[in-house]
Amino acid sequence: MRYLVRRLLHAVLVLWGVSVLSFLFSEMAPGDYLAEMRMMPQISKETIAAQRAQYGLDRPLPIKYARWLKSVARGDLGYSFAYNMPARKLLGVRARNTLMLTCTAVLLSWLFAIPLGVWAAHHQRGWAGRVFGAGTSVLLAIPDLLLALVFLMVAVRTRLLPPGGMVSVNFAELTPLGKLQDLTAHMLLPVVVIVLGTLPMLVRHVRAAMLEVLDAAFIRAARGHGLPERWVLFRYALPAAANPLISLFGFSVATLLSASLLVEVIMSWPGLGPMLLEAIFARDLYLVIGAVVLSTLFLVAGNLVADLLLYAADPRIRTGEP
Amino acid sequence: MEALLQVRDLHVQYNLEKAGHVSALRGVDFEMTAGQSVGVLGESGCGKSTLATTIPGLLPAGASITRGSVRLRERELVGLEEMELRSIRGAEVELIHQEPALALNPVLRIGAQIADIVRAHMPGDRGSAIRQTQEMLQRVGLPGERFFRAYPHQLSGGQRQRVVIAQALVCRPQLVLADEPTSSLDSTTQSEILSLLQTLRQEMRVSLLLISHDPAVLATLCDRVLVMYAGKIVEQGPLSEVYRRPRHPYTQALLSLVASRQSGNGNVRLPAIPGHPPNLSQLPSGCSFEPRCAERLGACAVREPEEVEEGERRVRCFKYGG
Amino acid sequence: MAADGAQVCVGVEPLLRVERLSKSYVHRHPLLLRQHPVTALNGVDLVVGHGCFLALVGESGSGKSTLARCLACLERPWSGSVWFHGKDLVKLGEAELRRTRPKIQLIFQDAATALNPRFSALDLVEEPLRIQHYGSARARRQKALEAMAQVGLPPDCAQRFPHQFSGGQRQRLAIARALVQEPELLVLDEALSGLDLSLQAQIMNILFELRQQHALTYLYISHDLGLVRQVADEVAVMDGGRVVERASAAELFRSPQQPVTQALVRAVPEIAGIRPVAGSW
Amino acid sequence: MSRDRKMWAIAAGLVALHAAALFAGFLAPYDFATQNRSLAFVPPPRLRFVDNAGRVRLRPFVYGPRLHQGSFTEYEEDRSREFPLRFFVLGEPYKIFGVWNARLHLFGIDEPGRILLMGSDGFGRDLFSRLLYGSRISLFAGLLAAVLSLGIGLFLGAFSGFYGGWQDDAIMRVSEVFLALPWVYLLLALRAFLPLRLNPAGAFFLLIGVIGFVGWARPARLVRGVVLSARERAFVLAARGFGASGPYLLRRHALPQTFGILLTQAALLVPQYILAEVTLSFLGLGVAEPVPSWGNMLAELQQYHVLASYWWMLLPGFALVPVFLGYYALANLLHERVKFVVP
Repeated sequence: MRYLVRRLLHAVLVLWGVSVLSFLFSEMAPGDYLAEMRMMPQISKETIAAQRAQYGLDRPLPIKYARWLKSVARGDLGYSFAYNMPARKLLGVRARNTLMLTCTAVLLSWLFAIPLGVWAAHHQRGWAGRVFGAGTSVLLAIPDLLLALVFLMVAVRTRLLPPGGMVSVNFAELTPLGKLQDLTAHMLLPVVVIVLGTLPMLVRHVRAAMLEVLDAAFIRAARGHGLPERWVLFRYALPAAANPLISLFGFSVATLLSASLLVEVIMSWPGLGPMLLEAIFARDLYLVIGAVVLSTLFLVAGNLVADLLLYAADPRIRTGEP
Repeated sequence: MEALLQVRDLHVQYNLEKAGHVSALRGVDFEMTAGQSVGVLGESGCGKSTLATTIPGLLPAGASITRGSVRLRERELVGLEEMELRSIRGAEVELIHQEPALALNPVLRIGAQIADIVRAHMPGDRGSAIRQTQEMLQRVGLPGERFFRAYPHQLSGGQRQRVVIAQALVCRPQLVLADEPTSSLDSTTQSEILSLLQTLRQEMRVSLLLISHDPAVLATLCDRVLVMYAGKIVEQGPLSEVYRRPRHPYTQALLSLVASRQSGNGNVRLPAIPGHPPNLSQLPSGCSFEPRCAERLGACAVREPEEVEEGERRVRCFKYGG
Repeated sequence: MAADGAQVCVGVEPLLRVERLSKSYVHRHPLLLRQHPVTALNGVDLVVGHGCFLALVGESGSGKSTLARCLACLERPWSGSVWFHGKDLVKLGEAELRRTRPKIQLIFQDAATALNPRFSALDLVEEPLRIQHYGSARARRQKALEAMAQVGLPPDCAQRFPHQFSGGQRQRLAIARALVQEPELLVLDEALSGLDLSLQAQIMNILFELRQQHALTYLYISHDLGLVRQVADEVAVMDGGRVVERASAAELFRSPQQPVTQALVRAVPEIAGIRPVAGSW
Repeated sequence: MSRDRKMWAIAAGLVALHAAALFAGFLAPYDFATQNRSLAFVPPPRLRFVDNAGRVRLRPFVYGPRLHQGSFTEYEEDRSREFPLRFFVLGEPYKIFGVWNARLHLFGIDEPGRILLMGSDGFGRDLFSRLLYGSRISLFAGLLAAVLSLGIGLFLGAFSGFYGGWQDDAIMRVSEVFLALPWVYLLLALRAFLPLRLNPAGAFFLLIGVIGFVGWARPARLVRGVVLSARERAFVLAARGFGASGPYLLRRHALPQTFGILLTQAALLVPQYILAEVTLSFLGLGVAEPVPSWGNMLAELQQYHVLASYWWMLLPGFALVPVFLGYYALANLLHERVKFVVP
């Protein structure tokens, strides 16, 4: 258990670090929310100064940071100037939508990556293995930005799938089943793009991990004991490869989150991505920080899940001795 | 005593990517009867490990048997189907590797890694497999539940080697091949493991092929000895006779080295063998030991000597005909 | 060298004197405060005479390697002192320590990791001279080739890289590299245990010749009493971070006192009834 | 060795790509900014060899675009006049490396026709020319950002790996914070705190700074790992035994070990950083109009009508694929070579 407590502590520390980092960067920013207003001649200096005081923008950094922490504790996650409401209301819905996308994408990409990776490792030498390798490297070379645009263009021109957005206009009137179908139809395109964007990298790492384990001495020994190949692959090789694979899980969550931001913007999926972009253009300081910290929360949560899986899968960690 | 293992004119070649073909075994002939313990004496690069991995058909990818036969109880192993070989490995023939630490799967409990072998080769349910495993662990000196449920990283080098021995003997194979089983261990642990091997071998009437570069290790366990040099057996016979009156100059040199070590007359020049070990990719046309031999004759540089048989002893040297 | 090596090691003026040397490692968990120290050296006293071949034996974990690194000034002990030419190496400042390190050279067990794979053989042997700013480039080259010849490495292999040498040759290269700095004490940490018997013998003979020519002193560390019995003048036995027994090689085998020594002696595999053949080597 | 030859072939291919970017002025028929409102959203022309009368022409030619009857967006071929393709023609002036003036272009057609190999955008600008000029921004932003990232990574990684102690902990904690952020979020956050409207040169160097600063954590940890393992290796210990000083050990033994990793990382980071610039410009946070970058050229695709009917606007996106293929292939070969060199 000590290991998990340590990892939890580490996660909280990192989250705190990210929030400090964001505030430090925000302090460096020359312009701020009121920058546009200043340019407009008809607004007097006094009103701008009053606005600054009201939003607390004129206070020194530590105070601003302390007030932000208080609002996080209260659950507001900071205050949005543009929408004039606590950030939580805005970010909550968006975060859920992003999670919907990324969780399905993580699940699907790992569901495909493990069997494909194991198969590729097993057929390493055959022509099928080489063809598969070439396929993944081409797919790897197509950035998810391009993938999203191509798929969207196909959807728009063929009208097979809804061209972006999360729900169709008449979503409210649909039956629960109808709602689900509509939502899935809308989710299909972004999820496929995100999965195709990260799958090749994952498969390649799974294959590499499997290959490394497959020529380990204890696999030769297992074959030397006459164990059936099925056992050697799934009872000896895969569990031993679990450790490197699980530590890869955290990394895959990071790449998926990054890919989802871009796909959300392109396919106008109302997630954290578009919200962050909007906040940036509006220079809505606390909304930007809220979105960034939330994205880190997801990644850190992903890493914690990885640590949990690692603790369960690898006895060397469970029993503490190195 | 009926014959157990017959090896006839065995040739094995490694094809290395750059260095072309290297012949590790260049015509090896020897036999073993049931219950016998044979030692293979040779220095690194003489092909002794290749011999150990060739018999159960566990040659690495780059190696292949180019000629000769290996018969276990009148059954030809060379060219046997992988499925049939698998049924033999673990049940009839077992190979103990050099590095005990690497031969065990780090994420599986010790008990499971032994019970798997029992279930792979013997009828009966899990319960009987576990009983046999615990009984075997008892015999190798690792009694009780603690060791059964332990993981490899929780055991010392000596204990891990005992587990590997338990794995080898649990299905009562007819022949156990041990490739330098104790070279990576402490000297005190080494003598414990060797005596364990000796007692278990006699109790379970298992034939042993023990491979080592140290004549003293073979002396404690083996009835017969094969001396290997540059991929061939240069001398073989009953161990006590060969050690007392070695015939081949290489055997004489090796044994006199050990003898001077045991006499302990302190800091005087050691009877080292001049020259360098043979380079298997560029072997001389004549006898491979000729460049380092103090008693070389004219014929030695021309062609390889044939094996001359006399009673239970054989030697491959022009001093005795051939 | 006297037949009975015993008084050579102690009687004559000692080259190195170790007094109550102790050191323990602390496994520091990054976040957890609980540390469980592992004592490696527990008050070691040892004297190494000039030109003596002292063997230090003990089971793994008895602190032999730690002692070797402390003597070669690669690790600082916690307490105790190491007297060398009237100076206590433990108390020396880093700069002065760097000047005395060449005098005590450590030869590692696995020569493959002790040689930088990107350096050619000549670069490897020349490197210490370059670090110690010894003479001109040509003089350095000459001295390096000389040292390589002394350990039986022909000049034509000067440009080859470590992975192109065999295990035995790599160990010779490591010895040549130590030799080129004209050390006084060579600490060999299991330097021969990985090699075949005939290679061990060849390198041991090289060490004998070097000992005669350069009056070198050896501290050979090993867990293999069989090899040590034949070559060492004296043997010191270590257990639990302390020297528990010391005697000449012959005497130690005749009547081992401490239980750990008895176990080590018993562990040496013997071949009954074998006599050296009057070979002409 | 065949692997080495393959590696040099790929490297040569990449250098050619970058050279094309540098000589964009010569290769591109038109300047990236010249607009022609009457030729908005013109599809790429068909290169023809057979003219109306069925005669085969040696020199390929194109027909000019003409608005379809009654529509303001559909174009068809105006077969009345043929525009043969000419090579090494004098066209709009441009500067080579921003210094020498020149007017020579690789190819072009006679006025008033305009050769729009990849069609034109909303302002009637030639997409092929913009693609070549845009590659200057995208390719070199990626390259320079990678150099910056690797520089910081090498320095911090080597320092914390070799000297350890509290500096090591401090640098590693900070790098963990950087790694805890999904890189696009970190990229946007960093960019958000910097001025939005910038002149092109300012935007270019700001991009390099932001992208380079985002990615230093991973190379730093890799370098630290190599330096740490090198420090423990026996040959470093042995060198200390000859009286070598810390900096000497770092320079002669520890750092050379990192070159392999740095090369592989470079070949992996450059494409990722090119994508970072493209993403930022696509989202409107990178290089702004009228200066072209592969990112902002694709930005127009966010409008529905462009997606629905002007498929050739997507072509600049495909320019990324050969670049990525080249860099990833190079990275694989380098990785294998590194594994091989250090036994």
